[in-house]
Amino acid sequence: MIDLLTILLLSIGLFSFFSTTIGILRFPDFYSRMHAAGKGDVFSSLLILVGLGIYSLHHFTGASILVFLKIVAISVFIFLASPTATHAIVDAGYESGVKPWTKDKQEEGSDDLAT
Amino acid sequence: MIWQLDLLILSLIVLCALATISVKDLFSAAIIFGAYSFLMCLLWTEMGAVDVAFTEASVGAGVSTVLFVAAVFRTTRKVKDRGVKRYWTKGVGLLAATSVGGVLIAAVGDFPGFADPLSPASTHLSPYFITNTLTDTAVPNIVTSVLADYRGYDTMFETAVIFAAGLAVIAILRRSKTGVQHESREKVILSEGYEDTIIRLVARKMVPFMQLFALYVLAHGHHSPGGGFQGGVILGASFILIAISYDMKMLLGRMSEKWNVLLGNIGVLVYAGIGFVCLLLGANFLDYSILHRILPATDEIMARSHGMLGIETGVAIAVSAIVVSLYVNIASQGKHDKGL
Amino acid sequence: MEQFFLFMGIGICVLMLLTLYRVVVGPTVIDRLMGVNVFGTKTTVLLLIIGVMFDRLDMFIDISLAYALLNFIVTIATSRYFQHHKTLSATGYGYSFSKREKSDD
Amino acid sequence: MHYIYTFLIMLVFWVTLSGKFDLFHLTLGVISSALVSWMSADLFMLDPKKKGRVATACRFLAYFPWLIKEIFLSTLHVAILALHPRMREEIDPTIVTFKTILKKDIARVALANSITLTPGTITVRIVEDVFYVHAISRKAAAGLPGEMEQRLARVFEGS
Repeated sequence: MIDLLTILLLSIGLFSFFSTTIGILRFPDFYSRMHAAGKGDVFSSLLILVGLGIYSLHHFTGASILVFLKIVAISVFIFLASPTATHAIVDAGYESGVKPWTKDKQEEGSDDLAT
Repeated sequence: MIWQLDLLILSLIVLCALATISVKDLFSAAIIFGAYSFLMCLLWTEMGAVDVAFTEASVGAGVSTVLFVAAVFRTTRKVKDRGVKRYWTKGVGLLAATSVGGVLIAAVGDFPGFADPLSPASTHLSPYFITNTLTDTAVPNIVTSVLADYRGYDTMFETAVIFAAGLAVIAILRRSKTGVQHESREKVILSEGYEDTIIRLVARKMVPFMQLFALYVLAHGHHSPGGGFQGGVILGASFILIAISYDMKMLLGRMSEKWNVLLGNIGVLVYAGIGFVCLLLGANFLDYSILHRILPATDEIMARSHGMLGIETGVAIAVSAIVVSLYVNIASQGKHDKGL
Repeated sequence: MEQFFLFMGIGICVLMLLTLYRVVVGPTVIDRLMGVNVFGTKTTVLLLIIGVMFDRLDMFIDISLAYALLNFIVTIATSRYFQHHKTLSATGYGYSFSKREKSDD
Repeated sequence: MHYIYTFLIMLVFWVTLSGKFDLFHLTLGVISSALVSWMSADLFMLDPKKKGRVATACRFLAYFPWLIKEIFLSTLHVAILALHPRMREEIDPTIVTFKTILKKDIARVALANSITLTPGTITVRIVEDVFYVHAISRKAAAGLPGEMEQRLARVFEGS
């Protein structure tokens, strides 16, 4: 039962990581890539962490409960830190003058930033 | 050792290393080098060297990337290799590098295999530590007891080296207001950053937890990976986070330059002082078992354990003070006014 | 179950290999920074998965926590660089897309 | 007062981390927590006189499940966009600004991070009470600040 739940959570997490990575590779400009990087990572790492925490409750002892609590601490930390880091990177991009990709002027997209 | 993961991580590391040396922009190189350190930590973990991985995670991936960025922040991002245009110079360099590399690769063949039970290290030294550490010192983590007890001299001088490095950076970079103002060759133009509410608030709430975690790593080095170096670096990193999210004044208001240098001294002195106390009580230098005479309610074995905790504390104090002072001096060019 | 965790680890490694494209190729330095941030998160998770594989989760969890903390510090520090320099390219200390006049004098 | 609060929170965190309940390690924990609260209690709680922290924390915990649901939706949204074969026609990024009604810094930060975590929007920066938000499509931009601000106003500024 616990095994099944773990496999389910971890698989969803891996799929979500996968879509995040595809998003990072495919989106046209820096800001929309940040959408993929910032959001997908939080959710998928939360899923995987919770899955591993549940798996660690397999042998139900005091030590495993503490491991579970530590995993919860890491999740809370990621929950706080990841959006802040996302904001910091986006703000750095905004400050240094990255132009957002827009539909009507596609020729001014991210491709000319490479030069 | 899981060979599939080993292979993947190794190829990632090689790609990162190639990217680091080929990119022209020093800031990018620092960032990619950070990724390289992340992966290196992963590789150590995957090979089972947990303490080394912890050190790599805290020193390599964390603080050294911040220090690189601070150095690039104050100097320049351009690579200057316009001096070398003569091809024979490059040719001689290539020849030297390949021949040394070839000799090294040839020497690899004489190494014992990974985790070979018949190699000299595994037949003489390791079994002694594995069988005797717990009965000698009551410390379950063998790495900690080897570092802090069996070869305590070595660790003491490592701490002294870190202290000397900090002193060297202060001596080179620190400039008082009255002294001669040297401008760097390429004048760096900085504009004022704005005050970021989000980063400030999150960093403010996070710093105490980070500091407690650092102290936990220090105190539980006997039972889990970690110890003085790692705890000290994380403690120093928490102070650096204050300086980054607020400004240099905030950091210097909490930890003034005088206290900082003093704490670096105190850390090394705590280490050496425990050694001298052992000497005064009539044992060898850094032989903690004699400390049971002055510590209450301990026998000789527990005295070794507590002695290790004492010197780890010294290491942590010294390392955190030096890390903070490295950051402060590099990020402000020794002027202690503005940082990242 | 052991096989499944191995599969997970390999999967995350392959995804890191894909993310490495953004770290190495860019195109801009901010993309590299984002790539490294994603690397950090993935590594935090991967460390825990390796911990489960070795059956010593209590040991690896400390490293993972330290990792998450320091990844945060690195990202904040690196992005603060741009608050003062306001330039993406490495071609000197003045060039930026819109603020050339402001910062280059 | 804020020293005592910080000390207690740190002690709970220590016990979670440590997992050893003998006298020696608990003493170390008490020493470390006292040290940390001496070093950074003023950072942790800027205003020592403020009342009603516990109530706010409880209300914030009640806000969490809703946020998790939003994050799930947002990941789904990003996944669909990323795997969409004609992705460049689906997205239409803009940067929008709006004024917030929230007064306290912590409420603004919670709103900013919630915006970052919810579908299609990332907070770029906060200047005074104006939020700059990058939205990935017009539809996502239209929904700002929306329900989230109301909920956060209830959490942080309700009685």
